[in-house]
Amino acid sequence: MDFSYAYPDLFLAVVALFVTGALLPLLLNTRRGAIAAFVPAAIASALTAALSTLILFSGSTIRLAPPLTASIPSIGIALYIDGVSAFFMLIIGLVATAVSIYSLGYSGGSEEKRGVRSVGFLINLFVLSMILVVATNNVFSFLLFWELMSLTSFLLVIHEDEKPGTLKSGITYLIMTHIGTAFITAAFLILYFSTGSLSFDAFRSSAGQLAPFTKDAVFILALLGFGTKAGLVPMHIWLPKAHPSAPSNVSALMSGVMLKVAIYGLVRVTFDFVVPSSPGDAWLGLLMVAAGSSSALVGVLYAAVEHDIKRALAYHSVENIGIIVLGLGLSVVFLSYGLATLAALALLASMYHSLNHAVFKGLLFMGAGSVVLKTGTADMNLMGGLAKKMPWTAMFFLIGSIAIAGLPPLNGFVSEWLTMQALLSSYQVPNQVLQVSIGFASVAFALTLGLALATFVKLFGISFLARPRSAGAERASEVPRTMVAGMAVAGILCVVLGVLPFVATSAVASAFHLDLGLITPYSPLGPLAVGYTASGLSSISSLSMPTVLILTGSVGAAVFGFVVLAGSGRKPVVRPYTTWEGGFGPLGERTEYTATSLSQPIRTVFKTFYRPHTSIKREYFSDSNHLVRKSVSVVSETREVFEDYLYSPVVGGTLFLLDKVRRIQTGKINSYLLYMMIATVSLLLLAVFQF
Amino acid sequence: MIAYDITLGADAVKITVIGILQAAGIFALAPLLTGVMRKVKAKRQKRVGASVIQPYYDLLKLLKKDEVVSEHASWVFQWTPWIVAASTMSAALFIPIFVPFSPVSSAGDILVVLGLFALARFFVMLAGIDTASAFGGIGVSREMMMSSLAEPGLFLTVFVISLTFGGTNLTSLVGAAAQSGVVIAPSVLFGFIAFFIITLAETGRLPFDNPATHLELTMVHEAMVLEYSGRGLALIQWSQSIKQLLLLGLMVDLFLPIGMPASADASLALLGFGAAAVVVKVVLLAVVISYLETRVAKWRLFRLPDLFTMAIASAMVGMIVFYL
Amino acid sequence: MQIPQPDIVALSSVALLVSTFGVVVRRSFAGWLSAYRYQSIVLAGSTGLIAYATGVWEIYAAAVLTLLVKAIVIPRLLVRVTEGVNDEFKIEANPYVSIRLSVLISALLVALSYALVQEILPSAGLDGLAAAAYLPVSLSLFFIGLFVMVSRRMALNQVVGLLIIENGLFLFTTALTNGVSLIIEVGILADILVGVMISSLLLLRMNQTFDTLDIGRLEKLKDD
Amino acid sequence: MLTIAGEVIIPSGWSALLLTVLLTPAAAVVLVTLTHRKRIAEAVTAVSVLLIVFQVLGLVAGVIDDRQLSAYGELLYLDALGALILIPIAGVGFVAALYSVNYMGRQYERGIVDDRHIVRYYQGFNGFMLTMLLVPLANNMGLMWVAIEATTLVSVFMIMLYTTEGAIEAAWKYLMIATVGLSLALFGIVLFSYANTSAVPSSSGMDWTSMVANSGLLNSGVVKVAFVFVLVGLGTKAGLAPMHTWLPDAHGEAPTPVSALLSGVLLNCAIYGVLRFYIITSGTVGTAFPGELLTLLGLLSMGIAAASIYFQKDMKRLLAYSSVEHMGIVSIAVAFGGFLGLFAALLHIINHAIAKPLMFFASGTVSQRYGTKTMVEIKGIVKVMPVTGTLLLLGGLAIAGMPPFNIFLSEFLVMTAGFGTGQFLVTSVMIILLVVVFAGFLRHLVPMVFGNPASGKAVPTEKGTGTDGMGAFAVVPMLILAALVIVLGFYIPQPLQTLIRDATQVFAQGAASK
Repeated sequence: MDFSYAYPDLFLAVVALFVTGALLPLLLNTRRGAIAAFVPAAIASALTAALSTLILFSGSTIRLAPPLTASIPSIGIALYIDGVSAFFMLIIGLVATAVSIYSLGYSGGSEEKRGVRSVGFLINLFVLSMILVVATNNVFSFLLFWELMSLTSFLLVIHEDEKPGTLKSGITYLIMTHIGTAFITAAFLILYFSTGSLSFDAFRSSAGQLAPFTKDAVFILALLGFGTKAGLVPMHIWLPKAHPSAPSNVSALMSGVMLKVAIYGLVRVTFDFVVPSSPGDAWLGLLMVAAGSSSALVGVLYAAVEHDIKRALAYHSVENIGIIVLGLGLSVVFLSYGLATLAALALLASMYHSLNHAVFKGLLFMGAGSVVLKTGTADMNLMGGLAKKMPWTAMFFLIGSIAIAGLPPLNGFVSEWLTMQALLSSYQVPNQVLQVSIGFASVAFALTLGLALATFVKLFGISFLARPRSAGAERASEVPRTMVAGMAVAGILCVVLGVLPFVATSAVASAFHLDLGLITPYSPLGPLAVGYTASGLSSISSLSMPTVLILTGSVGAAVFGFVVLAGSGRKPVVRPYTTWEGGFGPLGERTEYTATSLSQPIRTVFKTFYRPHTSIKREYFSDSNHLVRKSVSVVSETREVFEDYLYSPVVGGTLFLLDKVRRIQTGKINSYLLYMMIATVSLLLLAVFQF
Repeated sequence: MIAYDITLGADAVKITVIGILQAAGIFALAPLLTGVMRKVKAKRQKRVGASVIQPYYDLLKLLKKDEVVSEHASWVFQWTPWIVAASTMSAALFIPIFVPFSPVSSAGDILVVLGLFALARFFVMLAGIDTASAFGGIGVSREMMMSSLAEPGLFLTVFVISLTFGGTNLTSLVGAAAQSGVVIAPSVLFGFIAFFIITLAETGRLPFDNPATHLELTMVHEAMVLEYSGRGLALIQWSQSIKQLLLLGLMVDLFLPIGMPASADASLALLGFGAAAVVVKVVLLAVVISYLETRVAKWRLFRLPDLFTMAIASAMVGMIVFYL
Repeated sequence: MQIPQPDIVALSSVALLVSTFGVVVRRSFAGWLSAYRYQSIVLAGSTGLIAYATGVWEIYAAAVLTLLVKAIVIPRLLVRVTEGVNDEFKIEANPYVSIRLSVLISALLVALSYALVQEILPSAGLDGLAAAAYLPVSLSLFFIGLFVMVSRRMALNQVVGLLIIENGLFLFTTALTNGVSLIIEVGILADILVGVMISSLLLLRMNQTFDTLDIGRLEKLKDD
Repeated sequence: MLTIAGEVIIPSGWSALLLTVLLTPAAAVVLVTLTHRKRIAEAVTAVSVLLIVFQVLGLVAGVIDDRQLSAYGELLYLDALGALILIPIAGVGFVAALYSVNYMGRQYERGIVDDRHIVRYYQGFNGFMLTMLLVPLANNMGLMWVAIEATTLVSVFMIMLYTTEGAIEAAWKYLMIATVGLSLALFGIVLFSYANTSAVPSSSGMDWTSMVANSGLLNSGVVKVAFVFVLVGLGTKAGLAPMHTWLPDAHGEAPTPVSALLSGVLLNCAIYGVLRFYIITSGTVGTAFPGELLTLLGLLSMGIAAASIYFQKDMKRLLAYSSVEHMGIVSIAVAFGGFLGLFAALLHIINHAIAKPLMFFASGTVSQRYGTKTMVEIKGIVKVMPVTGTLLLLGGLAIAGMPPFNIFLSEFLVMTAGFGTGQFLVTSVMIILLVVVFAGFLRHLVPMVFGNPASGKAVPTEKGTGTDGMGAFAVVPMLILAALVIVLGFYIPQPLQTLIRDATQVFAQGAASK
């Protein structure tokens, strides 16, 4: 039964719904304002997810050219939705659904009228623009919606504009993303120069016959441009500033979805326009691998010592984007050596991780949002004990943490398993330099995983477990149902994507038309399998998540049974009692470990990277007697290496130059006239004697 | 298609049975190994020491005892022992120890095993924080550092192993190792060094951690589980010793596979002989380790990274050697 | 058409240059004005000369207009306007460029304009033109006028510089195009007249607001 | 066609409008001068601009119908290029007139100006319109020069409306620099006409039509020199660096509606003049030489503007420098050439003429409410004046080249033309400078628009209402412009496209005769 004739109308319906959601709240008052904004948004997002799924599996495509298009070449809006677009639309749709439901409670809650109106308006436009970005089919409309996305997200970031520092981070964000756009524009226009058209169709059709140099230029510019938006090191500096400043539902969207839109751009350009085909292109892939693994490492290292819960999550976005790009890079390397199956595997890993990261990072930001809303602080050192006060939030945050830490049986593990398999398969690349450097990349990758685990022990443990460290945490209570529901949607997705990998693999496979070799993406219980054949050995490394889960479950049951029997059947009494305090008598909550102290060993081990700067301030009762101290306060902070050593010199130099230039406006009319005289004479001489 | 033949082969029944027996054996013998190591240490320290089956007594006693739970602790603390036990023990299903195959190794490979261990560790750390005690905190913060450094070493070792023996499927890995007999390929050698160091760290042995201490300055793992009592403690200790057995067994099977039959379709006699050989080798290895333990003191926390770096480095060298 | 004694052309152009240098070397407003008046008269004369050479009646009209507007109206106007102005602002006490140096530079500028014209002339086939001799002169009038505006700090001096530029312009126009349509000529002259009026109005305002005509004092508007 | 003794008095058909569109503001000037009343002056001006708008629409329609209109033996002449320039003149004139009612009204209430000033203001306003309308209608380049010079005089007159020190200083600098520049321009024009007459003695020397017709035959040496003179001269009026120095002062000190006219219209008239001679020159020596000069000045303008924008303190000077930047973009686009480049250039002229007045109006309202033009002292506009604040942000983002607004559209076309013609270096430099400008605008704009109003040094006066308490006349003009800014961001109406296409054909005339 084929519905493909209805797809365009469905898509237009989605657009219409978002527009309604944007405009309705402007007409209504607070309470209903939230509903008017986010109910349409939720429906539209769900519809988007459904539609994109249909498109994915029916393998059909949509072409739309809205009437409002100018007749002059290269200007105008053209939409074309193929499998790839649909896959990313699926990501957008899923997360946006969860976030919209969440926002009903979050934005509908305590804020004043203007707040809800503008947030509702902007979020609808934001999601819509992201959907349109992945749907566009020519340069102009791509840039149009791309920047609309940046603009709306920027306005959302600075929404709480009276919080100190918000405007600054917003400005940084918009400027950085604008620089990124400049790179992207350059990349596209170079393609225009060599194809003579601004339509993506033309780019696709002439993908094969690009000159090598053009290929490299386009690729690198695109990597820089989209990397900036995706938060690749060293263009990531805006990300840990912007995401924490934004309202949490927005952070969820930005981190979960917007970064994926950037990944979409990268995928589109890499695999559609500059198709790596010869070993000469392998270094591009290696570039990506390097960028990816370093982003992963840098991101997680900063996250490890962060005590602001939202900034820590933002740094984790840097990390996960790194992992995604690492996968892409591997795929490029394999592709340029003609190892199609491996390339498919790496791409699968990368895309799978994109989907996963969207889901669990959305979930985590929503959880963090609930916590911040209830405790009134984002500083983990002031949290604690929330597992008892907000059990649902705690449970879903735990699910998210397990998922992002890459632990079985949740989705993070599966995609990281695939990434590892791709890394392990790099022995097939017939180039020792590449083999070894990918080996190094895998060290970075493994270190990343280790640190990620540690970080999430800190994130969940410090904020949700033990005793409250502040009055705010003391007073916290569970969030309204809608917010829990929003988190539940994402949480369930985490579990499903983990336990039933075929859900994702089939989507990716049909989106990219992948031939995955041993993996049978569409069979519900079929294992993920990768073959090994070298030096006379041949084997198959395979993973079947359902089996693993069943085994673990049954073993757990068996253990329980055994323990009950061995405990001679009787149910032992469980007596609550104070924690053992070493005989000191009841200890205050100040004696608990905090996020900062917990990460102290890591900070010390990696001090060459953090350049930690610790200052101790002592206060004495009297200046004469320094033996009795009133108080000792220790401030320990880590430095942003990239800002100190990369950005400030460049920016500073530029500004110095500009400052010199502008001085020509001296205020003396005589000098002005002199400029004219010089201009006239020099141009005259130019005209007379040179030409 | 080796991995599939094993499970779907004609003698599926035999294999399944043996597999289950193997798992049961692991669960049963793990405390014994702990007992043996304690005994050896005691002897080295000129003590009589408890009998080698003391751990079994301890476990049974603990299982019968009531639990005291910190009033600050949440459901995470309550669930942790079960999760730890379930994940560690199910990890045992995937690893061939006594026989060169595991019936389910096509469902989960060595990466799954590492994942399950990590899951267990994750919850242990959470439980350590959950009791709001400073000891827990100390343990967790140290464990965070160590585990995050152990991870790359471990993964890189796996990298080397899977390059040399092919893939990450444990059955075929062990099979290949057994097949190759005791060849000392340089890459394998470096892999072994790395794996040995990591195993010491993972099983909480000196110089990383002192399993026998209750002095907060030296505790790592013990500090995290300090608040556990009764069946909770029992489960955690049991899982700990199982993990220890698994790692040692894996090391033996991969790096000194003398006596291990190459594949599943060997005769029962051969399999039995192989199993016996494994037991002997593991015990010997355990003796060596506990002997070493009596020779070294616990290292300062911030000297441990040097050890981990050594592990990573040697694994790297192993990899490069393999490629070049 | 045949050319009358070209030495007249030469003489008149020399006279024009001399008068321009007069503006450069004199320090006082009165001095500039007299130099300017003298220059305008010569200008009118040479315009008449061109008119005679080309026999275009419009140029006679232009000559007459020039005489009226530039030699009589504008100087009168300026004198009238500056009656109220304090004498110290009618004297270029300390220009940005010293008088001596200014003379040298002006000489260089004259050289430059001759060079430029030389560069264009042969290619442009201007040689046949009666008034060709006036082209370098008019250019140098322009440059020197501009230089005066650049180097002096008295508002009045700048106005005079502007007027010299206009003279150069006028000469250039008449010499090069044998009299464009009279409307344009008139329009241009009217523009100049209005321009001078407005600038004198500004001078008054300036005198009231800043009570100075030293534009060295007009440096409030700048970026810092 | 009405004739007396064979002399045409009023030409027929569309061409009649050529005359009437000029007579309308002239009549307005006379009326205002005679009646000498504030209210009447406002009414008369409003009516006259309205009439002008309609007549310009008529003229545009006429041009679209039959390529060009002319009257009095081509003394008045209008082709697509001229018509394109007429549109902003009429449009901006219209909104500026509406805005003036409110703005000058407020100044009046505050006692900054009295009736005499108001009347003088409206005299100037209509005179300004007259002179600017004459520029694109004149076929005789001498006449065009007279018109442009006249615009200078009128606008000087309007800038010195307030007799503050700043106003006097700005007026003086403007007068001196502009006059010198224009005399340069006249040198060039005369040279052109000489080249024309010497090449084709029969030709009517200063008529553009004949110049472009003969452009193939002109002496290249003379034309080059002439073009340099014209470029520097009219470039001065058009605010191309390094002759732009008068511009920030004048725009900064003039009454806000006048600033809007200066930068939204006057600059276009000047650049229009440059284009006319660019066409002739390209006809004679090809596009390479004039193109390089334009690129040079264009990049210079963008660079200097970018620097000054980044460090700017004063709101209106900021906008002035941004005008310099955009004129630079236009000239670069022309230099890129090709259909796309020219299309982009012309479109950009229109877009800039829409977005810049919006900014001036918004900033004028803001500075009236906050009593300062210093940007660091202003905070939280959007809280005090939701409409104005939003529009200011919108306009600022548009000016800075952010989609989905019209400036981005034309800038994108410019870049496309640049890469399309393989001018990678120039285009890249341009893109970099655009980013700098963007950064500069943002760091000024965002803290002004958002934040807590109380935290600023300048505290706003009365609280805002539906129209931010500034009256409909303050908001409506901005809303009109804002609507255009958004719509033109992704859609170019068909008539406009046709007009611009025809205008690019005008450029082809020069190339054709080569």
